[in-house]
Amino acid sequence: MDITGIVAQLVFGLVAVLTLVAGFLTVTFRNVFHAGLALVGTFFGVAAIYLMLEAEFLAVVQVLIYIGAIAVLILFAIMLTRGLMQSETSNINKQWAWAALAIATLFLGMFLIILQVPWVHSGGAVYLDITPFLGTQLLTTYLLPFEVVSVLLLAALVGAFIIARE
Amino acid sequence: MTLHIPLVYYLIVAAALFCIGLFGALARKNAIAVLMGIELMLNAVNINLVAFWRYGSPNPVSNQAGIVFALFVITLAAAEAAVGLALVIAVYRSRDTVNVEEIDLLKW
Amino acid sequence: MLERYALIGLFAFAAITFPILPLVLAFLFRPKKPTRLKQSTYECGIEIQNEAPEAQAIWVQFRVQYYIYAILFVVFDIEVVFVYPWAVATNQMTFFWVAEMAIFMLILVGALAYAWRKNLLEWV
Amino acid sequence: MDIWSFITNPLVSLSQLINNLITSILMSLGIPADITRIVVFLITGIITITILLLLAPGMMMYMTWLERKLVARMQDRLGPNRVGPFGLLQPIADMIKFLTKEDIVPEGVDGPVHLLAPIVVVIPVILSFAVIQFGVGLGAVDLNLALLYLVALGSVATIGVFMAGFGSHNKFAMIGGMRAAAQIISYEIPQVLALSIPVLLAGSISLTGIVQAQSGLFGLGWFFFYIPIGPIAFLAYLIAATAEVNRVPFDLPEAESELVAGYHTEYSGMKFGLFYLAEFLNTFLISAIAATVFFGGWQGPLVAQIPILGVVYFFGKTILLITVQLWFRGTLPRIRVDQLMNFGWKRLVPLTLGLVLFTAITLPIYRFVMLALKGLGG
Repeated sequence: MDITGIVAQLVFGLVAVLTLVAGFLTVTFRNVFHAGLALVGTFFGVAAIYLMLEAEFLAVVQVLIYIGAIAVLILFAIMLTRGLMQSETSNINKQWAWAALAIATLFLGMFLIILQVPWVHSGGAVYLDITPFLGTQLLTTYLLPFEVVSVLLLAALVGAFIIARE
Repeated sequence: MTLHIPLVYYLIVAAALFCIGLFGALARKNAIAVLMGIELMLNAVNINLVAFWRYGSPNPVSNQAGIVFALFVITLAAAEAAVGLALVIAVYRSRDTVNVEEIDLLKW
Repeated sequence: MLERYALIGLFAFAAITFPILPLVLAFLFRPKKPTRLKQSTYECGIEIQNEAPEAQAIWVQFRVQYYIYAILFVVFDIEVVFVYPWAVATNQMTFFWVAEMAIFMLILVGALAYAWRKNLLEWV
Repeated sequence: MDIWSFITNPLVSLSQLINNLITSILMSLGIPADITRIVVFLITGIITITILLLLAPGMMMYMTWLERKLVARMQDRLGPNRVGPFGLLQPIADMIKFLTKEDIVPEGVDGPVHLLAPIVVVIPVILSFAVIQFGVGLGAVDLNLALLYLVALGSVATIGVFMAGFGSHNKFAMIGGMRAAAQIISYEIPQVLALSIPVLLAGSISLTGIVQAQSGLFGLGWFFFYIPIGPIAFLAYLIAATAEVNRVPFDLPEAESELVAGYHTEYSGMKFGLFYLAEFLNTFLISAIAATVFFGGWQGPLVAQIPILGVVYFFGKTILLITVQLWFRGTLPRIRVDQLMNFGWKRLVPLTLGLVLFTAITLPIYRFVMLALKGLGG
């Protein structure tokens, strides 16, 4: 393997480890606010993974929406629900051991399956500014889902308003 | 440069992230933390979608199904978070708790 | 394309060290004489009330209005994300190109109008 | 490389020279081509980053001087005039003071969050400098999605504000942090929508593409002069961006008469200095982005012949726009929270949404007029 490949793998390893560690902290931090901040770290890691996959538009969207909007929404919700600041005796419920066991089995199963399947790399090159093509496809092939998205957002917004308003 | 990294690596990272998220969703007491676990799972799924787009499609520029799909998943995640957190806030206001173990009125 | 982002990655390392450096420098130069009074939470000169549970003492109950704005923001932020690829789409300037985005936007303007009519945008 | 191109375009030529020099040295040492490429990338990258990271605090320091001097003049005062001629050394004195100030960490703060908040606020601002095009071919990185990248980084600042508010263990900081977050998110939508109008007109999200689309016609090609959408979009952007970085008249999160100093109440010494740095660098960035997307960036007379002039034009336009923002600061009173939210959601958002659609509809007309004018002119 040439040097570019080694560098690429090193970078990937670093990003993957950071993402997974941040993810792990998200589900283990006792203080929910801290967990929210670790979640932001995970989102950054995932954005970096998108970049390595040459999906630059998606990486930017990940930062803009997940960090700029969804994480902020979560932090607002944390600030609004009082009493979370006291670190409780435990933030993990009673069946956590069973859950961990089941999930470990699940992961092992997925791991083995992923290794068994002979994946074919048929990836063509991504060499130019691909966002205009994305726009065109959104307006032609994926027109219906694109319009339905706005209806979905309208429904979610109205629903959330009705639930949350005083 | 991308194809220096095998597809399997991405799939394993995504699987691990998914499992971490699942643990968060199953084992956390705080309802907001449960929602965070779900967000992690959705992110893991998105990594898979984009990786399959990049490695599986013979022409990734003119067929960006993976990216479009991931975009819609992000949209759905936002809608889900908005409604889910609104529910948590509403429950908090009426029951004064966000502990999912105490929000069990339907059991009675 | 990735080489550009490799430079961004390098930049990220620099951007992280950039704010840490003055903090470390200041740590070396500055005086360190903490006293109990100096370290008390600022409360306009009044002594802090309700000392008992450490975190509760300063907790403020925020209004749900903040969350309402956050939801509105999330929804429109997603709309913006769709506006950008649309704005650079290769089939610009056809009738359908405008009409499709107009429908998309009008539905979301409906959301804004709903919030407006229900007086959810009022900061009382 | 001839001497004329070196004189007219020194920075780009110099970087090419360094690039070639390192490459040839490494090649002559017998190092394989791919390692050479990586080493060259690292060295040139580090040089570029160092220059930008020296430029950023320098800009910030002299912006504080400019602000104090200008606002003082507007209010019939003298402003700093003790340290150095015209007080020009004042920023350096200020920096020394920041370094030697005691860092008071109150009891009960959330240690790591309190410490990380100013760092988190500064990082995205510094990263934004990576994509700004300071002149013809003079920018660290020329991304396809540069404008979207800037917008995305701008939205990260909310997290830092939250951290400062939460970590400080103080009522005023918490209220200030929440208010700041609500304000930032309310004005982000109009800001991003206003920025999408130059994207529509240019058909490109990259800053280079947008600047090139404004070329020709002796400056009439600047998007600001696309009557009527250009000026409206520019104003909407300027207002929304000013609100997003919490500057006067939108400085409610740090309204000292009601909230002490908002989310930086409990910050002192260098940590406060970092918040201050971020605020000024943000002001610079707003002006730089506005200069790029509405006023033609480095476009100006004779740029095609002497590319280095582009840097002069770019900084000239940027400093002019900074002065406008400082003028706001010197003259406008602070608005109320309800006015702020109403103006954002009930005026700016519908306005910018309508403007985007209007631009899309009238785009063919503008394209036609521009083509016709260019045909007449040349």
